[in-house]
Amino acid sequence: MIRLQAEPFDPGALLTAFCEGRTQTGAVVSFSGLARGEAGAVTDLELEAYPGFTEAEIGRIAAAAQARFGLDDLMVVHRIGRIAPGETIVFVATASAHRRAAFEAADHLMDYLKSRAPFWKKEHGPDGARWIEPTEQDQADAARWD
Amino acid sequence: MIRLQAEPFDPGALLTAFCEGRTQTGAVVSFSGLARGEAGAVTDLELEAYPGFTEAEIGRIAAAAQARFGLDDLMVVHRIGRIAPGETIVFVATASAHRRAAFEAADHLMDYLKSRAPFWKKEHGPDGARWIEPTEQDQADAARWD
Amino acid sequence: MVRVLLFGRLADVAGWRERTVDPAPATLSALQRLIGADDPQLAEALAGVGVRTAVDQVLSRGDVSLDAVKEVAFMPPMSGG
Amino acid sequence: MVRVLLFGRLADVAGWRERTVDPAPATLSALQRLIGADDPQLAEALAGVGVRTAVDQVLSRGDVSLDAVKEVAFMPPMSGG
Repeated sequence: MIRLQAEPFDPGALLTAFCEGRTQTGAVVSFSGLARGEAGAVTDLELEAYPGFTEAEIGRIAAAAQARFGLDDLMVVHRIGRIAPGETIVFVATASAHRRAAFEAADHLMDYLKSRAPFWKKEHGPDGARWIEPTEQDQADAARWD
Repeated sequence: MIRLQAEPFDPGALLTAFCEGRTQTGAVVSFSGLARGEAGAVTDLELEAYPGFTEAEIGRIAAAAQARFGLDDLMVVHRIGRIAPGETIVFVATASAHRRAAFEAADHLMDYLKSRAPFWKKEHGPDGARWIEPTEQDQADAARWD
Repeated sequence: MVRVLLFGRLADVAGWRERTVDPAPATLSALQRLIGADDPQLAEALAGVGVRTAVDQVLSRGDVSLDAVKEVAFMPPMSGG
Repeated sequence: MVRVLLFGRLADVAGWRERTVDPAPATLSALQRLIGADDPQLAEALAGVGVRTAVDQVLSRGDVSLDAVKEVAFMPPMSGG
């Protein structure tokens, strides 16, 4: 399941749903990316997507990851719009028979979402707003899987 | 928090509690290990611990992981006793400012729990029961962190 | 006629996010020149490192024909998660 | 007096999980010989690869004195998760 949504969500509720009824899956890894307040320097985040294209692009990387890591299933839920500190920006879950594949696939999906998925992120704070671009570390992280 | 418990638990409810109120944590990784039915070959698992010693040993590795990976927090909940297919055997969550540390710490804790924590695991099936010992892969996984 | 979309800081620089260009120029490069013609800051931003284009929601590399194309998006470096 | 605990397949092999040995032998190795004396299968299992011991809930390596020790555990290879 791949979903963009403007409303806040609880990563635990998504994990509950994702684990339910699995009797042949051995390992479920989840990643929850939370908006950091940076001790007051960030009042909120603004996430922009390209509706339709963003879901399709994530769908392509998800299908490739499912095949590459032999996943049973995966889930990606990503917030768009205004996000307050402490709220979840992104939730990724992966399910596989064994743990290594589930860890690697979640790690891989997050590296992709950080620097290659069609999202644009703006930080708002008391000193104004700035667009966040992927860091060199983000680029290097994503390149590990090329 | 480190806890052994005989009662089934919902990994999602633990993740909800673990994420709550975090405004300075950027990344939460969770691992849920589910009992596999192996297409009917396993009817249930039996997990034995050494009460007191097991929690203390996990506490030692958890404290070391918290320092090594610079974690904000971590949680380990492990079932003991009889476990049916689809039920969660173990839940690990790690919280840190950035995602790499949270992923590595969860991966590390699971490698440790699989082959070095004081648990003994028996599979019950239609053909009888057998004790599960760590595989060579499990040993190699744990040795990555030595 | 082609719909042009700007995302992220490109939209902030331009002061618009969506615009219709009619008639559509023959190529992507011609469209880029056209929308930057009266806005040097946007022209510079569009030529910036890491700006990518999607033509009818397919990532494009280099110049392409806009024949029968409905939508072109200009996208600055991406960052989600 | 020392309490002896067996875990996992060691308990299955022995047919017991907990036992009191009184008086306590002087050393861990003497205790191991004593509990295996009338049970060759247990003696073999205790000598198996990967069997570890905890003395008063502290992992021990090699032989140690059991002076003032209350509890000794024999543990086969561990596997959780």
